[in-house]
Amino acid sequence: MYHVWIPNSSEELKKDMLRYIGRSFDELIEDIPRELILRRDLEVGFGRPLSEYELIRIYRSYMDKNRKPKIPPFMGGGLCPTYIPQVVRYLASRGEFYTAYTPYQPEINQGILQALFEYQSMMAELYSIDVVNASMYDGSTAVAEAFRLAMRVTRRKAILAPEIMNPFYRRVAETWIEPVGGKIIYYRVDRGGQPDLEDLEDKADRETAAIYLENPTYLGNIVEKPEELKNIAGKTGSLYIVFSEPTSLAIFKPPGEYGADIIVGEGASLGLGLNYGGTTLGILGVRRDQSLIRQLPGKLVGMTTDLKGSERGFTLILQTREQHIRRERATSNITTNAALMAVQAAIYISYLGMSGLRRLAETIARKTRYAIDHIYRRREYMNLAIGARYFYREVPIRFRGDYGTIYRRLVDQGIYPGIRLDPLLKGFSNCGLFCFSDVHSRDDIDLLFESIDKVI
Amino acid sequence: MYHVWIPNSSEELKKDMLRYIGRSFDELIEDIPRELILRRDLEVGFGRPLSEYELIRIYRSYMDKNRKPKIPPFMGGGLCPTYIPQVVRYLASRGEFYTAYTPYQPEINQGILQALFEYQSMMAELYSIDVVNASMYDGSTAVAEAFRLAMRVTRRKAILAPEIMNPFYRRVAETWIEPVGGKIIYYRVDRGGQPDLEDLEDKADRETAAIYLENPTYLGNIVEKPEELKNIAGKTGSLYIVFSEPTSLAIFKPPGEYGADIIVGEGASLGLGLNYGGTTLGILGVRRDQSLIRQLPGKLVGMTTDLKGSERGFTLILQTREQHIRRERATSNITTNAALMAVQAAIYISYLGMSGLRRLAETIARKTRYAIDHIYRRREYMNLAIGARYFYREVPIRFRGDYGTIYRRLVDQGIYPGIRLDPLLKGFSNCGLFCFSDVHSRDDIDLLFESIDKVI
Amino acid sequence: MWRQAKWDVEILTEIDNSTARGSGPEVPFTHQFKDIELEVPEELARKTEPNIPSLSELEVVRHFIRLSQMSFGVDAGMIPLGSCTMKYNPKILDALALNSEIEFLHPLQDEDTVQGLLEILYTTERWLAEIVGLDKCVFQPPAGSAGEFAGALIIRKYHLDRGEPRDEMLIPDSAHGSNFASAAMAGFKVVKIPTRGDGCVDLDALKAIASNRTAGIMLTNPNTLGIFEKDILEIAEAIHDIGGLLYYDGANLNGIMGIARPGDMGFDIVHLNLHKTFATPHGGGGPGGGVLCVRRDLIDYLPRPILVREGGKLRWDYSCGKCIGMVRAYHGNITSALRTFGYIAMLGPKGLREVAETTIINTNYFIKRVLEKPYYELPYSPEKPRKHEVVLSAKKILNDTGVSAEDISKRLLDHGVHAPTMYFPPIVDEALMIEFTESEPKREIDRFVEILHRIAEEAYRDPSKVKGSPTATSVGRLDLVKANHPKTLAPSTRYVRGEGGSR
Amino acid sequence: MWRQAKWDVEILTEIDNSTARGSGPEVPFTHQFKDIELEVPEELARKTEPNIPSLSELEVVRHFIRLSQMSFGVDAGMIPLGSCTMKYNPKILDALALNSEIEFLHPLQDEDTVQGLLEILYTTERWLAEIVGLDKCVFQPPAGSAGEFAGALIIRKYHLDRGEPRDEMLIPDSAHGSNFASAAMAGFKVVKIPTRGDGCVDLDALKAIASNRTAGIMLTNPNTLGIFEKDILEIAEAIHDIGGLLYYDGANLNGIMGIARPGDMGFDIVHLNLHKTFATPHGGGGPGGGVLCVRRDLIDYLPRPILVREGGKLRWDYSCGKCIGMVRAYHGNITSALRTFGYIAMLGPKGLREVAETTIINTNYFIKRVLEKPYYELPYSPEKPRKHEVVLSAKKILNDTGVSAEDISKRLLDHGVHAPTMYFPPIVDEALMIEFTESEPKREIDRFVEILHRIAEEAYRDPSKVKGSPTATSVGRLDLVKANHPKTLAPSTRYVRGEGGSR
Ligand SMILES: Cc1ncc(COP(=O)(O)O)c(C=O)c1O
Ligand SMILES: Cc1ncc(COP(=O)(O)O)c(C=O)c1O
Repeated sequence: MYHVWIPNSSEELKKDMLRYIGRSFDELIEDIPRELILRRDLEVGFGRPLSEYELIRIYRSYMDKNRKPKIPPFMGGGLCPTYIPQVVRYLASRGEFYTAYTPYQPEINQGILQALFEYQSMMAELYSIDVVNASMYDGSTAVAEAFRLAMRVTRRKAILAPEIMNPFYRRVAETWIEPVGGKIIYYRVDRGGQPDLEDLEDKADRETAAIYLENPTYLGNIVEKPEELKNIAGKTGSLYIVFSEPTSLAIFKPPGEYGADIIVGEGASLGLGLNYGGTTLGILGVRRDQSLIRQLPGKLVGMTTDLKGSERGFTLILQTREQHIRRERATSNITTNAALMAVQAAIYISYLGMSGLRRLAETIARKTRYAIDHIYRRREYMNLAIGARYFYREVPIRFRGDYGTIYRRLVDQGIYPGIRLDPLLKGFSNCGLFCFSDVHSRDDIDLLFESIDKVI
Repeated sequence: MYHVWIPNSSEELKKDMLRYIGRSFDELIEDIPRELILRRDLEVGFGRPLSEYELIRIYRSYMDKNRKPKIPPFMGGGLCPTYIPQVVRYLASRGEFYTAYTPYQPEINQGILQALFEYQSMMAELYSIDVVNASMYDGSTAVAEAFRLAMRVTRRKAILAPEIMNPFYRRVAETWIEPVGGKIIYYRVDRGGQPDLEDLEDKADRETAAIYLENPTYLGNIVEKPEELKNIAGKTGSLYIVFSEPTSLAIFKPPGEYGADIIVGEGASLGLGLNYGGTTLGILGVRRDQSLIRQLPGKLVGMTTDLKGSERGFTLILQTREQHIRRERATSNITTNAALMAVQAAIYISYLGMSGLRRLAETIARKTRYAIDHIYRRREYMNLAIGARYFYREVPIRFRGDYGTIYRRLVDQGIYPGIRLDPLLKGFSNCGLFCFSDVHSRDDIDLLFESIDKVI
Repeated sequence: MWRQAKWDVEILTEIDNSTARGSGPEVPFTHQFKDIELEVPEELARKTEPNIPSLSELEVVRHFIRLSQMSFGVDAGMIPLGSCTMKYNPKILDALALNSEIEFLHPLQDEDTVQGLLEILYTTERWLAEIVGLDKCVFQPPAGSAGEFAGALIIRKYHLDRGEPRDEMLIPDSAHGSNFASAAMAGFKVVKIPTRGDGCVDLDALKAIASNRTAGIMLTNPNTLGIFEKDILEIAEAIHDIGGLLYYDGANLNGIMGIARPGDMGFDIVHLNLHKTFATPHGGGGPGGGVLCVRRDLIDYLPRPILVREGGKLRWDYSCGKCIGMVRAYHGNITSALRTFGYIAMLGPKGLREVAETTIINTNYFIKRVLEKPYYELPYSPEKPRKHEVVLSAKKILNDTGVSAEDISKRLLDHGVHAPTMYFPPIVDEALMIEFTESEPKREIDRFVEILHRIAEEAYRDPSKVKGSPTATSVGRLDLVKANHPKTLAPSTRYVRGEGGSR
Repeated sequence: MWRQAKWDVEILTEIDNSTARGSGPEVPFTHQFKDIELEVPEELARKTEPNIPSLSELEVVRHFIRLSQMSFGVDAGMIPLGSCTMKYNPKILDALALNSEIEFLHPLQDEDTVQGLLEILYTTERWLAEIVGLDKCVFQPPAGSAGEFAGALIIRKYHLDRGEPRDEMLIPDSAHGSNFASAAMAGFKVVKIPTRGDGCVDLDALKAIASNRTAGIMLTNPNTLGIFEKDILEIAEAIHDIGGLLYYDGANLNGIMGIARPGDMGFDIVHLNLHKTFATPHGGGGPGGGVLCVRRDLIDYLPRPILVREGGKLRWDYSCGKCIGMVRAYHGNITSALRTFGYIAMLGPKGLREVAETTIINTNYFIKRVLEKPYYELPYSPEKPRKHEVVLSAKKILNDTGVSAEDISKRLLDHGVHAPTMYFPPIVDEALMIEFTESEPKREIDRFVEILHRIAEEAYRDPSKVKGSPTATSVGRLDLVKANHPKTLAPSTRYVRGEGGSR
């Protein structure tokens, strides 16, 4: 059966090639046990090859069953809707980038390598840390790998993490470290969303591989004294891992400046879009410390020269850490990563530039403040679920009434409010986690709260 | 005011540059009479620069006021809805193509030049003619230029054209040739949609610059004896100009095979889309005849070698025909043309390949037949407006009732039927010109006729 | 060190069909109509098999990706082609212009179903009228030249309707070729007006030439030398006094947008090139978008249909009392109009003026820098500030070294920048016409100056090197004699195979 | 003659901010919130200024367009990397995966609002289950390796739940590195199984090694030599007999899709790489898409959430009784899943089988042709047909000329084709692992053979030329020692500037 995606599939050409080979097709598969050969067509697709246009019509007939909100969703939890600038889309869709493989042959892929190096360098700038790898799958697996990295470097098994840790990351990290004996111990967070330092001191000991902090926290508030966690880690010889939303670092103090040994992040906000949670970018970096660097998982691009020393070039480095060389002793099994998302994030950051990033972060911070004012004006039936002073992008709201009902009524009106914290975090019943990002206008935010007023 | 599209617009940079120049900005415009200097902001846009996302939301708020049909429109008249394959879109959006200028420096633009040469060569194959230029604006202006070309070559002023000539083309051609003394004389077309040869013989004389034929005609029927027009033209020393829908030539006899001296076409069906009539491609070509070639308007790409004769290359040729060299004695004023559409058409044709084009044309011919069967089954209240034997893609239907009413009712139901011939062509009251193209499924066509049944 | 990609790419119509034995992609719904008879009688059927191969999708992709890498657009590097206004084409505008929503809109669709689109077109038209200082615009002309032609037709019809047909069109000798050609196409006799030593239209000559045969004048301002026609008000008066009309070639609007308006200068008719000033991409030659704007009393002459608002709804008015007819089918290049909408909206009033301001600063910054070394000359009042562009002369280099403006242009290619417009306007010897627009960063202009200087020095040191250029492009200098000679002319593979030949 | 483009491209974080004094694009709605106080107290504010320039949009475009021209994807030329399945990525699938509709979908959005999307995901999942012959799939794993890890966790949990924890995972010595690493990450001790002279798993060795400590085996079939494990049914029996589970590394499914199914072979757990067999692009390293499929009795172990149909509606089931947990947040790489939907739909059942059939023909056609000249060798039963790929050895060339598999690979680049996978699998000396997939036209395979032969001949004639390659790429062979040496290590510009350094 000829198909335009399969150049040699015309019957004549196949016959020619088989004639040259000197065997029939059946002979080419005669080593497959007869009883395994499928004697029927697979029951897949629509029974016949489709044309592009037919596919598009079918796709539309499915997708039209989705319901579209009237205004951009306010759902948070680490992933928020964002706008992808058209240049980002345009440049990331260059065939030479997106149809390339991992640049194992550096000479023919200097472009991708430089772009990844620039991603690494810009992330290093943003987080104020020296080494950032060329991407992990997403924030959750980056966190899990950060935990495993800390365990390898310290040869210890325990991670101290905040009780309000991102609940999805928590489940992923548990899944990832449990088989190798790791465990997470959760430290308390006070009503102001700040780590309970006493509890942390209590729990930290010589078994502690690392202290983990999310800043801004999962609930959106800024941790006010993050350097104190570094002190505690210092005392027990533990590492300090900090997860931060990258855009927040344009205005807030970056982890590298308050002592993080390992930094982690999720890059989706850097022009990647939500894609139902699918197209993500795990950011992972370490201090300039050879043992940390040697234990870093994932690909790393470095600058070098050609053999003559006359021209600059880029190549993958320290590959001996990786699975294809080190096998079961590799720092990780990661092979395919999220390179294109790293390139895309690099494009996004360079498009916004530092001034644009700062303006973005400032506007988001202002919107967050604006939303909080809305909340304050509705003290009778809603309040901040944690009494923190500073929030960025996300805000947890506790409702007097049943949030499930409010939530559903809003969705029915085409307004998608904050995610329900109820099943996710203990102690947050009737709470929603709301996100205010670049895509929300003042009218959108006003409409959200006015709609809440109406359904309550 | 800094804008990200204007690199040097930061106040500091402008100051630096002005300092270097040694003049203030006002001094740079001091030769503009003071009274002409605009002392206020233009009243345009939305008062301030917009972000991309704000623009998109505004754009959507406008476009959401359009009404979308339930199924693809059946509107014809030379432009029909078609599907643009994704590869076409993808390749035509390569920045190196679409942000290039006319390849006046051939050495740095071999890619575009080869693509245009391939367009010319593939069109030459399709129309069976030797020389096709690198594009005109659209079918209508290509026809007008063909008329002007014939007038220059023959030094005669009259064009014989069918009375059912595309009414838009007719108006455009009249506008274009009238100032230089040209006039169009319309010959009769019989009830079967065939040129009235007697009338033609009567009208053709030594004043006739060219006989013009559309095949398929504007009403979609195939002309059965197109070579007879060549004979008549031959007798009076006139040229023979044939306009054809390019896809039809995959299965029907091409103009070059029945004697056309000049061929014309509209390339919109070659993967360009409708775009409200905006993105078109005028196809214009001539026989291998030096006087025709020397009088051809528009850009032409030719093959050559480098100066050493060692490598193949492509360049614009015969530029002395053009306005930038020949000025008021140029063959045309055309400067900017439709090069990207020519490249896009070349991509489309090479993607379909000759087999795909043939299958496309065959399927369209079958759909046309299928629609005609629908019409035949409704003899009580509709019929073919011309009694031709063979139609391709377009079919004129004459209704018993008032087509205006039928039309409006269908539009209200989200079904866009054939265009109303009434105001466009004399003698076709209560007629609609329906198009059946690649995008229409059997269900779509059935639904169209069933919907007509209901509203009638 | 720049170097262009180079690929061996077969010509599609020369691919041996026997090695590409595909049969193309699925065609939608083909299977649903298999049972319907195909009626193509023998005598009407195509007999010859065109040389169009059936390739796989991947082969098509590679073919054109490779060709694209051997092409050069603004996205890749500077294209300082004077008069062409090769500015950056913002990507966001693609999103407005290229989408499946627009693609399926038929030009004769019921106006009720496209009110949103029409609102955008109408709004954009209003904005453009404000920018040029006139009253009504149409998008119908497919490009600038077609706008000129339509404008010339209006001038012709205007005089005819007043019962005094006039047959002369005045055009400065520095004008763009299309002005002459358009006037001729509209039936005018072209009368050239000389340029004065200061680079402006010779006002005295103009007054001497203008007569009651003068239908009007076609001008661009700033002119092709980049110089503002400072006597424009006098020119307008002179032409209007003898009953003529003023046509403005909008190709150079980029130099004054938001600063001065053609309408205020006395122009009656203006065309704009959306693919110049309003950032629609040039597409390797086109399509662009033309717009024609007129003073209130000429609206009746505009080509039809025009967009009108009636009872809150927009509709196309086809009624053609005095109108010149139709210059192309339908409503113009709609995608350009949509891009223009976005372009203006994103820049806003201040941004539009910034375009002109930065353009002017760029030009004059360049002039100062390039003249720092004694190679290139600036004819016509070198002290006068230029606006959107500047025309240098390489005459001195040619005289001293034998290296021509063309050689210099070719050598520029070796540095990964496109050459300027050469040998235009014809009133400048060895002309290099340079336009940066607002899009080129200072760093790039600096680099361009350095390259120009380096090439000049090279011309004195080693002229054969410059004459042997380019070498970094995918092919070396081409044989244009062979390309144009009747014996070796090769405009298609079919032509090369021999007349009527086909496998 | 091929030549890659070459541009001098500054490193973004080294651009002098003073020459790029922009301030970025407009940020949406900024003006609407200007009046709201910005609360970033001094002690929480960022102090250092990152070296991230603020460029104009055009500069960003040019930067990355130029970098792209110095990159190499399947769209530009052949990438016969064995094991990587670098097939054509159909452009139509971009239209499904990348659009503003998908972009705005939040993973925790109410299921009622995404029924259409969920229908597509569910349908695709069913199709994949049918293709592999198992019962239920999840898209959660972000790539193949993560699928292996999840699969290994299932095996671990399965034995734990049965009260007999097992700690050994059997893996053939020819297996992909990620298999070993994944097993180790899941807490297993890896036990290697040798490959027999015929290129298959040594069944006797396997039987000898397998014990009640054996949790399972991770296999790919066809294996990394491109050879079908003909004893697969016996292997399955042996492993199942001792209570172990069989894990299928789906990276090589392209060689048998539609012809034979892992589930029918006895595999209990399968991962698929959507970026291999199902044409999701590799993106220069990722993202891809992983899928994990299991037999009915292992469904409870799958990572959560899984997609279930209930009362006509689809919803995510988060309930985790026996489940292994979550291997990444949310539902997997949705864009890959959408592409897979389109890929399968466009090919249909016959097309999917055609993929495997053409792949196999391509491989064996190549083998016959390349072995026509006596340079390269085919270790392990050269007479046996290969499936999706083939591993050649350049040992003879190395011994005779000193030219290594790496040298040959570099020289291939000079012809505008990407090199094969080198030095893998480790059981082949001087391995060149070649996979064409179904996408490469015969003409390209022919050309590849010719180039391989030409390079071999060159190695005998002029080895230094091969060793001095590549020269047609944008940069020559790189200094990897310098790149990896602690003293010259340069993983970021900040690192190079010195710790904590910042302007
Ligand atoms: C000064 C001038 N006038 C007129 C034109 C013709 O415009 P268009 O190319 O849009 O037909 C051009 C551009 O080519 C030009 O530069
Ligand atoms: C045989 C084999 N197994 C596993 C993998 C790992 O898959 P992924 O890259 O999707 O993590 C690969 C590909 O890299 C492979 O070739």
